Parts: sequence; C-alpha cells; structure tokens
Amino acid sequence: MSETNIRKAPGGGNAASIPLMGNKAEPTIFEFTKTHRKSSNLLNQGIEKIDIRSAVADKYLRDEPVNLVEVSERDMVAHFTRLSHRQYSVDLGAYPLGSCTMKYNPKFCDELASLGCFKNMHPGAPASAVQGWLKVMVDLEQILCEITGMSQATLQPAAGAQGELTGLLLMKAWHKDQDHRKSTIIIPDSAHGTNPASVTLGGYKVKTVGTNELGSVDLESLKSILNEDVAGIMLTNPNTLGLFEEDIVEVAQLIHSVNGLLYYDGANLNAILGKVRPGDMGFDIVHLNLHKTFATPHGGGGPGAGPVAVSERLIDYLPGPKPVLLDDGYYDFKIPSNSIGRIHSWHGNSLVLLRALGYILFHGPKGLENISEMAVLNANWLKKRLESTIPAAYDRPVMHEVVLSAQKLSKESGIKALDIAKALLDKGFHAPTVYFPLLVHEALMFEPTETESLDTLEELAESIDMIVEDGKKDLEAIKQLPKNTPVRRVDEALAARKLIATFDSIGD
Amino acid sequence: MSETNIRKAPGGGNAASIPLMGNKAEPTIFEFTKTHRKSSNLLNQGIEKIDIRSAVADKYLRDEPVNLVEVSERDMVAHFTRLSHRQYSVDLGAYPLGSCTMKYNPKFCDELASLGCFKNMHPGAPASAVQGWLKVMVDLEQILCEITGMSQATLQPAAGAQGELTGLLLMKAWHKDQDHRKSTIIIPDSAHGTNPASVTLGGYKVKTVGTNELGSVDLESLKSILNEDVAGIMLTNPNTLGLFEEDIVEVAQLIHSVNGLLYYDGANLNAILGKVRPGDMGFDIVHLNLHKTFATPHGGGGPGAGPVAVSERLIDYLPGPKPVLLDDGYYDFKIPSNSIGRIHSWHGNSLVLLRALGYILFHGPKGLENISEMAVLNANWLKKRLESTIPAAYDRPVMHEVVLSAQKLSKESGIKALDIAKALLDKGFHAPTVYFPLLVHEALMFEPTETESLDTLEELAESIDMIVEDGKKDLEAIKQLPKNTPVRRVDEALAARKLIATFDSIGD
Amino acid sequence: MPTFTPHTPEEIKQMLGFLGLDSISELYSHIPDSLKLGRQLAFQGLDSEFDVLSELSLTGETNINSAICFAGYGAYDRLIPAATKQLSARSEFVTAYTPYQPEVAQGVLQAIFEYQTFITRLYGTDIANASLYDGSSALVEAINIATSLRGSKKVVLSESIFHNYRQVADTFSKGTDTEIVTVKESDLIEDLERFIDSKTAAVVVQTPNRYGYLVDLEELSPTISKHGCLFIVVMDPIAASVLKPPGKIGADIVVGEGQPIGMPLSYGGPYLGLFSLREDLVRKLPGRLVGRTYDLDSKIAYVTTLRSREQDIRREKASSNVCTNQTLMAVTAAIQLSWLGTSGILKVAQNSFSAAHYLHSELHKHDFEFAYDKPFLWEFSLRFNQNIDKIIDAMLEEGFLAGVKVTEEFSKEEFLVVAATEKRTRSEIDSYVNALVKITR
Amino acid sequence: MPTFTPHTPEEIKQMLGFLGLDSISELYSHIPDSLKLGRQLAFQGLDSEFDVLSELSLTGETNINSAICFAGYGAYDRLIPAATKQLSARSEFVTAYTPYQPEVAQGVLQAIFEYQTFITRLYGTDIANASLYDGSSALVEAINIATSLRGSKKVVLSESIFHNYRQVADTFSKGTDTEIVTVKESDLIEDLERFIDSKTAAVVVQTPNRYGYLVDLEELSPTISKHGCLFIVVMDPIAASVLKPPGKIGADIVVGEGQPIGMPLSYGGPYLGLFSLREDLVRKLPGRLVGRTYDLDSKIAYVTTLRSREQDIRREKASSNVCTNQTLMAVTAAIQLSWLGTSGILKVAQNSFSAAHYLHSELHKHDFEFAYDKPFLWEFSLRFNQNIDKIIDAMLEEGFLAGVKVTEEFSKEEFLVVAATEKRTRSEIDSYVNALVKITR
Ligand SMILES: Cc1ncc(COP(=O)(O)O)c(C=O)c1O
Ligand SMILES: Cc1ncc(COP(=O)(O)O)c(C=O)c1O
Repeated sequence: MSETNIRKAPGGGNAASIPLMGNKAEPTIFEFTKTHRKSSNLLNQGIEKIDIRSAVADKYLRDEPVNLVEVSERDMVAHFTRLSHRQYSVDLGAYPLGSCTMKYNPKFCDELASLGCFKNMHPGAPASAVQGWLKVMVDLEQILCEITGMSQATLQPAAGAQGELTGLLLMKAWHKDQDHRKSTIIIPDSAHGTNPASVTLGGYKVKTVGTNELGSVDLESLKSILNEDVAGIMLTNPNTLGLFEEDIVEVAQLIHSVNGLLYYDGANLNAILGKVRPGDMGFDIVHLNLHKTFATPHGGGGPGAGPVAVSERLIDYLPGPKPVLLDDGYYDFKIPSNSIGRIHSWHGNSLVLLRALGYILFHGPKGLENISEMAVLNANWLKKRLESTIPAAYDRPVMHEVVLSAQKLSKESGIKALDIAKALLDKGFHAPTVYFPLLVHEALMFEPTETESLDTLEELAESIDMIVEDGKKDLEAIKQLPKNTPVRRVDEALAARKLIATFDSIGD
Repeated sequence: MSETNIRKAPGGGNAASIPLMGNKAEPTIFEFTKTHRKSSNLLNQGIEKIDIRSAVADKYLRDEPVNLVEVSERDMVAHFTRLSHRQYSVDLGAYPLGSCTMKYNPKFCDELASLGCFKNMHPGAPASAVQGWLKVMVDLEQILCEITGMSQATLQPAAGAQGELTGLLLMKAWHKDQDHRKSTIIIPDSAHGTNPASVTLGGYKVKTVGTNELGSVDLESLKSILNEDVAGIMLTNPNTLGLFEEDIVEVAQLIHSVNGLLYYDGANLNAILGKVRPGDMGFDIVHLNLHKTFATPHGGGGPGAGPVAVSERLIDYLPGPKPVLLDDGYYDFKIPSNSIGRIHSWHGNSLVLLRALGYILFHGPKGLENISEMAVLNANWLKKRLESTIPAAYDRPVMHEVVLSAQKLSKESGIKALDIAKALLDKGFHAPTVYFPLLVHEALMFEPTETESLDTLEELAESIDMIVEDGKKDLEAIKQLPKNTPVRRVDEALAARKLIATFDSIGD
Repeated sequence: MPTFTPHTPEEIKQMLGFLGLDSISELYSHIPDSLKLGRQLAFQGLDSEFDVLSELSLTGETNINSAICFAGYGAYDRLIPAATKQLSARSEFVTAYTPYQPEVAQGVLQAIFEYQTFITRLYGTDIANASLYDGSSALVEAINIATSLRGSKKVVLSESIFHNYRQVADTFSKGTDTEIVTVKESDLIEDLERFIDSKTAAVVVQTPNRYGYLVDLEELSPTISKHGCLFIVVMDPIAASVLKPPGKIGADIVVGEGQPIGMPLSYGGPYLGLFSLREDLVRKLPGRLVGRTYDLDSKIAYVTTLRSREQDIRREKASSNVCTNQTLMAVTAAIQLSWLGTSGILKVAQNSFSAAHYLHSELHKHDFEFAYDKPFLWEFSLRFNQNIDKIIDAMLEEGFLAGVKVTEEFSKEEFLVVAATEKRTRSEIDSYVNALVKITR
Repeated sequence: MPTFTPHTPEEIKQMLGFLGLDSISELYSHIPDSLKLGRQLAFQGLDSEFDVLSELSLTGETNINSAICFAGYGAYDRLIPAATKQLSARSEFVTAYTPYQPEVAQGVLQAIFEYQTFITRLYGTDIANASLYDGSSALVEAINIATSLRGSKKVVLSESIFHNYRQVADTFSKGTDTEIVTVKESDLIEDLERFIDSKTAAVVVQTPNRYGYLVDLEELSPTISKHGCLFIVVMDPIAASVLKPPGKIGADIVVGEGQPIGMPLSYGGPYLGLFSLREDLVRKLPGRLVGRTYDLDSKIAYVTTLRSREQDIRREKASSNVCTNQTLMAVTAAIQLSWLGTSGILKVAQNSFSAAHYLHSELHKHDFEFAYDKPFLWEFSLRFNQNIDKIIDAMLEEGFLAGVKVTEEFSKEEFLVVAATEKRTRSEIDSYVNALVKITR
C-alpha cells in the first residue's frame, strides 16, 4: 500500500494545498500540525487567572497537556471545506436511497434552527423560562398525533431505533400492568435490522413471520405462530418492500385477539400522509422518523428524532417529564402516572423537533397530502420505466419506494446490484439501497421521494439503462467503476482485518 | 462543437442530476425550466389583491409576463451548489495571485456582516436612527487615517478604481482652487491598468515614467518629464514589482516642487502596516483596497471598498455627505465646504466597511504589524526558494510579493508563464498573476500573503519545480494541462469572435 | 494579539536563516529609517473574535433597527428566502477572486452568464455586463458611453431621477467635462425637442421616477432617436417585471439598482449596479462580460470576454476604469431570480402593488395629501404642511421609518416618499397610518 | 399551499398516463376505503416560509433567552467561533445520509475518523465510535456492554452521576433486566468492596461529578479491576483536557456528553454521546466505527468498518440497536477541537476555572454556603435555607439563569449547582452575585 498521497514537506508537517478537483487524498487534520501554531482566541473576561494547578491537587491532573492538534484557522477551514467537496449530499443531486427518504431539506428550516431565541436556551431552565419551547413541543405532539391517528406522544427519542425501544418498553409496562405474561414479538422477514435488535434490547424474543408471494405479511404464517405469548407485532405499512399491507385490519384483529399490541415503524410514513393513519389501521404505538418524513437533514448519519405516539390506553406510560399545556394557558412539565421513565438526557433533539414543526406548518394539511401523492407517483413511474431493464421484485403498484431485483440480470450477465450502485455514483447519482430487504435477491431499493422531478427520474432511468447496456458489453469495465469519485472501490475487508480507527494507530 | 453535455430528457427540460465529481458540464438554470413549476412562496400580508392592470394603464405594462425561469427550489439549490463545486476559492487552497492579496477571510467577519442591527438598516434613515452605523464609519475613518498617516477620509468609493478616480477629482478640485493649470498625471510603466484609465476619466493626460534597472521609478526619467503642467503622480509603494521605492522622498520633493500632488495606490498596503505610512512618505491622497489588505472577501470579483484618505489641505474637498462625530457625542452627516460631491448612491459598501473594521480591531496595532511582517517574510522566502527554477525579475529584497520572469526558461525550454500557471491549477493551487506588470517578460507575480504556512509555500515551490522538470521532458504534455479541473484550457478567441453573452443568444 | 498568521517562532527562525537574516526587522532594512513609523499605531485593538462581535454588536444596537421600513427610494425592504441567503454565502463564491483562470472559475462565470441573461430579459436589452458598483455608477457609465460615442458633451437628465444618482453623475462629470442639464420631467414630456441640440449626447429618464409614479417612455423615445441621441433609462428591476421593457421601446441603455433582487438593505451597500444595452454598443460596455465558449475537449465553458475593452488591457484608452465590481451581488441576484422565477417576480410586484395601494387608500381616507395624482406601483409621495424631518423623527419614535424626504429641484418643495413592499402586512400598514394621523394632527 | 414538489399539472398527467391511471387517487385505490382518512388533516398550515419564520419567532420570543447562563449540569454555555458554525453548516455535511457508499462519502468518513482520534486522545482510550445520541445513551450502551460481557446483571452507579443519566439508565434497564444499584459516592470511595459481588458487571463513576467536584478515579480502579468488573467513567470532554485521562488509569469505557465541544445549548439537543473504550472491547462497540483502508488505486480511503456488529447485519443478535446517530455533531466536534487545538482547549479549561473560582470567592465573601468543600473545576453547589425553585425564578427576573437544582438521592437535600465558563465576564459574575445577595437577603 502506497503512502504517496501524504507528501511530507521539509517543514515537517504536511502541505495545506491539495488539488481542488484533482484526485489526491486529503491529509488528516493531524498532518497539518506544527508545534506552537494556533487558531483559537477567547473572550477577554476581565478575570485574573487562577492557575488550575494552584487549586487542584496533582493527583487529579494530567502530567502532560492533551495533544489535540496545532493548526491555523486558515488551514483548518480549508481542510474541512475540501472534505466537504469529497462528500455527496442531497444538495448536490438525487439520493434515491430506499427506506431513507432523502428528500430536499428546506433551507428555511436551517434558519429556524438558528434563531437565538430557540438555540440559546439551556435545557435545565425552569418551565417559566421556556414557554416558547414547550409550546413548540406541545404543538408538534398534537399535530403528529393528528397525522398518525394517535392520542399522545413523547418527543424524547433521538432517532427511530430509540423510538422502537421506547415503544417496546411501553408495551412491556402495559402488559405488566395487565398481568399479561408475554415474551415474544413478531417481526416480518422483510423488517429493518433495528426492529429485531430493539426487540432484544426490550427484553423480548423475536418470532419471524413470512412474506407471501404478494410481498405482504403471510396471514397463514402469522396465524401459525400466534399465541398468548405474543406481546405484539412490529410492522411498517407500507412495508419495506414499498407495498401496502392490505390485510392490516385482519392482522390487527389477530394480534389484538391475543392481547398483543401493534407497533408501527414510521420509516415509511412519507407514503400516506393525510391518506391513511396508523391509528385507524389498528396500531397502538407509532414511531416517526422526523429526519425522513419531515425532511430534517440527516447530517451524514444523524441527528434524527424519533417521537413515539400511542393510543389512549398507553398514554399514562409515556416517558416523562413531558411538556403539557395547562388549562390556564401555561406550559409545564408533567410525569405521566405510570411513566416508563426518561429516554433522553433532556427533552429530545429539540432543534430537530423545531425544524419538523416548521416543515409541517409550511405544508399544511394539503401540502402534506401532496408530498405523499407525488412520492408515490414518482416511485410507480420509476418502477414502470425500469420494468424492462430491472423488474420489481413484486409486480404490484408500489407506494413511495420500489424494490427491484437484479437477480435475473445478474444470472444472465454477471451484473450485480452492487455494480449498478457503484456505476450510478459515477454518473452523479447516489446509489439506491442495495441488498435490503434481505428476502429479495440482488435487491435495489429506490425511493425517489417527491422532490425529484420527472427530468431527474428520466435521467436516472437512462443512466441505469446505459449501465446495464455497457455492462453487458464489457462486464470487467463495470466492475471497475466508479472512476470519477474522490476514491474508487474501497477495500472494506482490509479495514476490518487490520483495524485503523484513529490516526494514532496508523502504522501500529 | 458538440452539444453533448446538455442531454435532453424526454420531459422536455434537462435533467437535474449531474455528476458531483464527474466532468460533465452543468446545464444553465434555464435548462431546468418547466412551465408551471415553481419555487417561490411569499408572506401572507392579509391584504386584498388590487390587480395592477386595474389601476395602471396598459400602455405602461408588458404585454406578456417576463420569462425568467420556472424551477423547483430543490433543483435550483442543487444547481448553484454544484456550480460552487466548480469554483476555486481561498477556502479551498492557496491563491497566490499577485497584487490581489488573497489572504484568508476570517469567518467572524461574515457573522459581523450578518448582524441584523447593521444589515437591516435602510440607507435613507436619518442620522438619529443610525448612530451605530455612523460610529462604525467614523471609527474606521480614524483608524485608516492613522494607518496611512493622513487627516481625513471618505468611505464612499466602492472599490480601488473608484477611489482612484475620486482621488483625481480631488486633485482637480484642489488645483482649480489654487488656480493651477495642469493637465498631466505621471504614472510609472509598471502601474496597474486602472491607474491610466482613471487618469483619463479624471480628465487628465497620462505621462509615463520609466523604471530603472533596480525596478524603481527612474528619477532621471521623472525629471525629464516633470514640468508645471504636471498635476501629480500615481504610485504604489511597494510598487507592482513588489519593491519598495526607496527614493520616494525625492520623488515627493520633485512632484511637490511643481505644485503636483502624490497619489498612493493602496493595493500594496499589506506590506507596510504599522511600518511606514504613505503620509509620512509625502503622499497627499491614498486609496485603500479593503478587500485586499483588510481581508474582506472578494466575492469572485467584488464587492470591494476603496476609501480615500487625504492630507490636511484636501479635507474640505472630500465627498459628502460624510459621517462625523459632533462635540456632544452625536454622530451626524456633514458636507465638506468644497466637496467634490457624492461618489456612491448612498454611503459606500457599508457591510464591507464593517467587516474591515472588525478585522482591524481583531488584530490591533501589533497584529497589523505581524500581518505585514509575515507577508514580507513569505514573499522573500518564496523568491529565494524558486531562485534556481524561475528567478525574480529584479534581484532585490522584495516586500509582500515577488515578480518572477520565465523569460530565460521560456527561451531555453519553451515553457511559458501561462503553462506554469495552468499546470499549477492542476496541482490544486490557484495560479499567480501572469503577464503583469507589463514591463516584465513572461511575468509570474506571486503574492503568497501572510496566512499561508511554510508547508504550503514549500508544496507550492515543489509543484513549480516539478512542473518545470516535467515540461523540460515533455513540452507538449504540459501545454495540455490542466486536466483535473472542471474544464480544460478554454477557447477565449472563440468567445470574443462569436459572442454568446446570454442564454438567449445561443445558436443565434 | 490574535492573528491569522500560521508562523511558529521556530519557522520564523528557519525562514530567516534561509534568507541569511537575523531578525524580521531586517526585512525592512532597505527602507530609509527616516520614513519608518518608529512607534506602534495608535488605536485600541481587541482580544478575540468574541470581543469584536460583542463590542460591535453593542455599537450596532444603537441603530434603531426595529423600525418598520416604509422607506424605498431605490432601496427596498423585500423578502429574501433562506435559499438565497445560504447559497450566496457559500464560501466558494464568497472567497474567490475575479475569474482570471476560467478553468477553475466556472462556478462564478456560469452564474454571471445566467445573471446577464436574467437582466436582459428584465430590461428587454441584448447584453448586460457582470455588474457595476450601484445604480448611480451604472448611470455614470451609461452617460460616459453616450458622450464618447456621440463625441459630444451634453446630457439631459430628468429632474425626477433619484437625486443621489444625479449628484453622482455631477461629481464624475467634472472629470469627463460633461455638461449635465437637469430638466423638469413635465417639460421633457411636453416639449422634449426644446432640450435637444446637436451637442446632446443622451437623454436620461427614470420610471417609476423618484416620486414613485410612472413615466411613459414611448412618448419620449421617437424624438430621442430622431435626433440620434442615446436614450438612457433608469428602472427598478422588480418594476421591470411588469412594465414595458425599455429595451424594446427605444431605450439604448437601461440601468438600475439591483438591491431589490436579493440583497438586504445593508445601509446602502454592497448593492448591485445593473447595466445593459443594445448589442451594437457592446464594444463600449463597461466592466466585465462573460461569454460562452468551449474548452480543449469541446466541452461548454464560460470565460470573461471582449477583454480588450478593459482597463487592464486598454489602459488610458479604456472608456471605463472599473475593475473590482459587485460580482457576489450579481451571483446573489441570479440565485434570487431563479428562486422567484416567472411567477414569483410577478407576485412580488403584485403584492407590493396591493400593499402600497392599500396604504394609499387608507391615507386617502384620512385626507392626507398626495403630491401627484399619477399611476404608481409601490411608492408615492406625500405633501405635508409640516416639517418633514420632524415627521420622520416622530414616526421613528412610533416604530416606523416613515419614508425618504425629497426636495423638488426647482420649486424646492419637500415631499415624503413612501414605499410598501410584499413584506409589509396589513396590520403594519394600519399602525403606520394610525401613527401618522396621531403625529400630524 | 406551498410545497417543494416539482411536478407541474402537465407532468402529473403525463406520468399518470404512462401508468395507465386517470387520477392521483387511483394510486391509493388498493388501500381499503374503510381505512382512508376521508377528510383533511385537522391543523392549520401557514402560507410561506416567511409566515413560518415569523410565527415561530413570536413563539420563540416567549422563551426568556436574554438570561445570562450560570447553569451547567452537562450542558454548558461555551464560546463557538464563526469557523465552527460555518463549516459545520456546509450543506454537504448537513444533507448527506449515513455513508453507505464510501466512494462518495469520504468527507464525512474522514471527519469522523478525525473525531474518533480526538476523543481517544481526550479520554486516554483506544477506540471511539462515531457518536451516540447523548451522554445518557452513551452510559446506557456502556452498561449494556458490561452486562453482556460479564454475563451478569448488576451494575453499581455512584449517586453523584447526573440524575438524568441515572434515570435513563433505569428506563432502559427494564428492557435488559439489569439491576441498577445506586450508592453514595462517599460510601464507594470508603469501602468499594462492600458493593461488589460476583454478579456485579460494572461500577460507574462520574468526575467532575454532578455536584461539580472531582473524584479520585485512581482510588477506585484497582479494586474494580481486581474483581474483574468493568470500570465505566462519565467525564466532560473539556474537563478531560486537564484531568488524568480515565483510559490511562483503569477505566475500561469512558463516556460523556459532547455538547461542550462545539454545540449550542439548543434546549438539550441535538447533542453528542461520546463513547470510547479499550481496544480489546471493540467487537462490543455500539454504533458506527470508521476505519482507514485503501481503494482500488491504493489511495487512502475511509469506510465504516466492523459492520458485522451492527443491527442491520446481526439483527436480533446485535447488542445495540443504534442506527441513526449524531454524526453531524461529531463532525462539528472535530471542527471545534481542530480550532481549539492543544493550547485552546487548555485555555477554555483554564478560563472557565478562573471564572468559576472567582465566582466562588465572591460568593464566599458574601457568606453563601457551599455544599461541598472539595476541589472543583468550573461548577460547584450552593446550599440555601430557602426554596431553590423560588430563587431560580427570582434570579430569572434579574436576568440570570441561576443554575440547576439537584436533590441528593438519600438525604433529599436540595442544592443549586452553578457553573461559569470561559464565556462569563467579570461584570456578569459581579452582577450575578449582587442579584443573588439581593434576592436571598
Ligand atoms: C424501516 C426502518 N426502520 C427503522 C429505522 C431506524 O431509524 P433510525 O435510523 O432513525 O434509528 C430505519 C432507518 O433507516 C428504517 O428504514
Ligand atoms: C495595483 C492595483 N491598483 C488598483 C487596483 C484596482 O482596485 P479595485 O480592483 O479595487 O478597483 C488593483 C486591483 O487589482 C491593483 O492591484
């Protein structure tokens, strides 16, 4: 492995100027360091220095100062700006990553989240000091309940997965109070990986229900595993195949018949805003991924927000403290009577909640419906447009996303789902989700979202056609793609085999 | 010429998603248009619509609405974000563009310029409403006068060239009041092109003074053209060769002896902050380029700010209205008694002035000196480091910039200044200024500025060494560079021969 | 002493050693000692960016920035969406220099190409440059083209163009020796011939004019062109979205202030000088111009073109000295106009129109007196028999910037010019009217 | 109805036609009618981004955001330079998803690699993950590792860790069936052995603790390791710049809240769960981990690694369910720590120390009573014989957020925990003391 991308300058450190549009690697920030160089400057407080060592015993203190980095602001700004040029994002192009709802993130929500009157509030301030924040939270809770058809919600969970676990703890607490003895949760084989992991952390065991030939929960399979030990079921609807579970009412009846509860994984809510509500389908607990449906930016992996809404019978179990509106118009905190406790250090990812509220108010009821309609229209159009190149795994009308299977293509030509994904990167598109859901072979899961235009969809489809065509002519060439990206195919096996997870372990 | 970079999508418009790091052209915004698509939304004012056509006669009004563009916010944001990825900038790397002082632009000045209490003020507000703004302007004027050794200044000029013309009008007004009849201004042959152009627009004729073998104003040449018709001289010091005019005192005496005035082009002030002052050298009028010396960002061509400071005898001629501090601590506007009049629609590029004040206050007197010292150190280091590859045009200690001459190299190897410039782009550096000043053959004018580190300078020097080495081996190859940039060498002749200056004239 | 220089003490030593020097001061040893300042500059610095921000925020808060703005006069309080703010703040645009190396400046160059297209569409002209400093500098350059093209030195200006633009034109006319003749607008309309003689290079008119009302350009253009003078029009760019495009009805050069298309009020700058003209005048175009061409690989590319006009090439023969312009503002305008789009700019115009006409009718109900009874868009003039400065001050106390005072050049009569934009709400307008009633009765 | 969908009516028709449909509602025709909402959602939308901003600004201004902050308790009011704000707001970082395709995600991946390095340097550990939700979720994951690794279910927590962290641990312990035992810190120090038995998986201690004072980790670690328990330490990252690095003195897992390194107070989120541990525990690491490797061209590249631990691969066998984390905050922390650098973070610590000790001595002068007489950094606890909620409310009226009220678990005694950072000036501290005197006397 060559180290030529880090060129040592005689000065000792490494040079700051790396090609803008070239293809050299960017050194790490640690390679810009030079002893005594600095960037920071701090407020003049007008306070005399009281040396830490003079007041704190040595036994507590470091022998040597922590070694972070010594760089100039100029080099540091350039470094991170160049890093940003090595990163794809929604703002650069289409991001049809299925299950992730990478739609356009409105800029005004950034402005909202930077308002000092929200941003500068300490989370430990008493309710009297944060009436505005509490109103935001109460309003958002109410609207989310209206959207999902539920009674109350907690806004504490920081992401979908934390919402799932919260939901399972709610189930557990409820069952306990009902003296139900239950130990299993049913999950479809198409489910997202967080679902089974959450079940385990919730102290339950997973039972898997199969998918029928239409891509829906197999009712016979469900019935065969259903018994009094079942605490509940976790479903998405539309499911992770992008298909609406048409038998949902029957599923709900079956689960409820054994005193089970229905948990709704809200990752796919973007398909049904204002159309159908989880509560009306029979669900008891719903999490929402505000960073999907309500366009709060995903930040390269997070932050998110995963509020959990529940039906009437579960409201006393919700986490607390919980913002509430009192009769006199004052906002305060309340701990629900049988609360499962606190989920987040404070009140949740507050600024994310604020963004989501802004997004929802901007759209209004009609706007939300429009979002879902156009998301579904786009997915169906793309499915049909690609039919002859890569057919859908299930040939049914889809909702907001579509799972294609390159299995046949792969058998015939050697072109794998992964190859198509990587080749798309070269054409300026982000790849779809690949190899998920697990039950579809050579899965390519496209979620175009409602903010992509027909032109973009057509360009995407043409690109895929072209990739497949080219791949059929020269399979080896396509395996070499991408070529126009900051780095080419990455040796993931090496990364795991010879772990280098910090700069300090390079060369160990 | 191929049009393949604009691919028509069947929808009619052009596709939104263009490779991030690929090398396709980005379509124009007009190619994203689709009838009835839209992006804007406006405040609900609660006012009933009064149709324009109902109240304004047709003769005033357009027959058809103006056709701008019809795009979604999502596509428009992506378009301009992608355009930004096709643009070099200080924040991406070193920008040693001589005469332009492309140093790091501190981020806190952006924050300053976005403070609502400054940004939202209407320029027609009465003095009582803008005491803060007037204080900023008066404070800045005073500090600029202290830095330049002058008495008072106008902050109205929007850039250096407008400052030059302002200065010439000041000269003219003063000479007129003194009953001097004068029609020429002396300018060195090394001067920047705006100097002679300003002279012409100021109603004077240009006389050129030569440069001696040391790179300074040739005193004999100066004496030979000096006479009572000379209204003044325009100089930079350090001059555009990066050299200090050591005979400046004698030059001043000579010019003053014929009742001429000395004009200081402040483009090179970055070399001498706190060290020497134009006023102390004998200059009567000084413009400053705040976008150079004081790091206000240049915005891809502007805005700038070009305050003009003058010595005592010229203060009554300054443009007005001029912000002043009254004895009672109130700030007001005053029109100087013999004012040449107004230069700017309002008060100048106010937010640029504010940024410059912030920058100056941050550094303080010692910080400003440090800036110049390090700028000069960097330039001298680079000069010596490159000595054997491309020697300086004048072998003397330089100030903040150095002019190299590739004449010998070019004769011996065919490598031109332009080739080096273009090859540097490929290595991630911006090019130096080339072919300026005009009197140096194959000029490469490097101004590293004080914010570049030794590491960066060394990398720059190594890159140049390598370019020259490679060029000597394969001249044709170097003529083909750059290759890693968004576009390659551009056909400038075609652009001028077949002018296409708007989207609507494509294909005319 | 905070600083942005990266030099460590060790590096400074090393670099000096490389140069054979012992100290930094030796770098300045060739400068005569007598010239050296020999002391520190005399002003007080601060200690950090936080100190600067807090100190200057305190200063800034002495501006009355809470006043609701009914002032216009070429600078309008308009809505700016977050997308425009965020995109125009991208550091690639902000921290670039003039695009001297087109290979790495396609971002700015293409944005300017798009900007040029937008401006010609608004003004009905053929070519627009990459920007000038502001509205008044655009006017000055237009006048300079006219005098140099026509070889004559007289320019007729309508009194109803912004007086500050006229003042700037006056200032620069002293350098070019241009005779600027100010004529009452009504006289121009009535008998334009009277003011045009063989020495007249151009006639300059503004619509909507500085009193806010509209001027019929078509009444003037035939006479102007008959005499071979240049017809220069000053027009607000938002107004241009609804008014007849001047370039299509006889104007040779159309200029304006670009602030209303994406720039905050900014206490007057940085703004954006809009400049556009007929194709056959292009060789006289001041400032930069971006053209479309191809690169080595036949790929579309943009570049500054017709550079032979420019001062850095033509030097004393150049007809303009503009170098640094207002590129970032032009990029901002391109972004803002893209966001507004065809329907949005009309809506801005329509909403401003409705707001101003609502305000007008409310004022009318309260018997305020209007200076002119003529069609207007979103700005009009009020006449008072009280001191207007005092009214403005009293309205400030009530929380309003009431408008801009103007003085008619010939009669010396004073008016309050009032504007309402798409940003003013009904309740703001109602309170404004109430306050004005309270103060003046 | 504003919207971000780009579809024109014509396109919708065209697309429906392509699908053989007549109307949008047919897209939903396979959904049983009985399930359909059949009415519009019942809430009031607004008309534009400007309406949203103005409406929510009004709401926000009912927060008392002018109060000067002396509250800490894991969330500190610290200086954030413009560079950190601007870089972390770059839309490439903000609008990216999880780096599933490393070829186009090197920006985020490398920034996280740098972040991981910083965190291990601060905590003296070997490996840090790419972030967890917040300080308390990091603690929960640490506990889960301990119990799963040790196969035992009891965890001993010092009473002096933040009570909200303890509450979160309690909540999630119900799912994992963990027994959480809270012990007085002084008892732990005096006789740690007493609380450790064969079922004890871990001991959790925080320093500086929730009352602000320092705990000597080295007194505890030998005993803990002797029993083979995991030693979990909660530590503020700025404190970690001056305190002995826990990873070097026996801690197996070190966690903390990353808010103080670049995030605004944000009413509690999004914050940043810091999580790091000894190399040999890496297979248990929750969340994502970035590793360095090479691409096809042998060029350095970064990628998320050891993915086989993760929930999307291991599903019900995963020991953590974290998917979306707080990446943008980790990137922000990397930027902030780069800006602060070696000298800057020490200065932040030193300046905060000076401010808090100055405040402490001024309060001392006025005979306020301190809950503990122990060494502290920038936070300490006051004891009052008055109702602390009332003091906090009264101080709000005076313009201060006085601190955070805490209740000692066993004695039920209440304290006011007060913090001063590098952002508090002498005059703010003086006024705070004066106000507190005024209110309590
Ligand atoms: C179907 C589904 N469920 C759950 C999750 C987990 O949500 P989060 O990433 O917000 O924790 C995701 C996220 O990708 C998902 O797609
Ligand atoms: C020496 C010199 N003089 C004058 C100018 C003109 O200044 P501005 O571009 O601010 O108009 C420049 C700008 O490049 C310059 O370098």
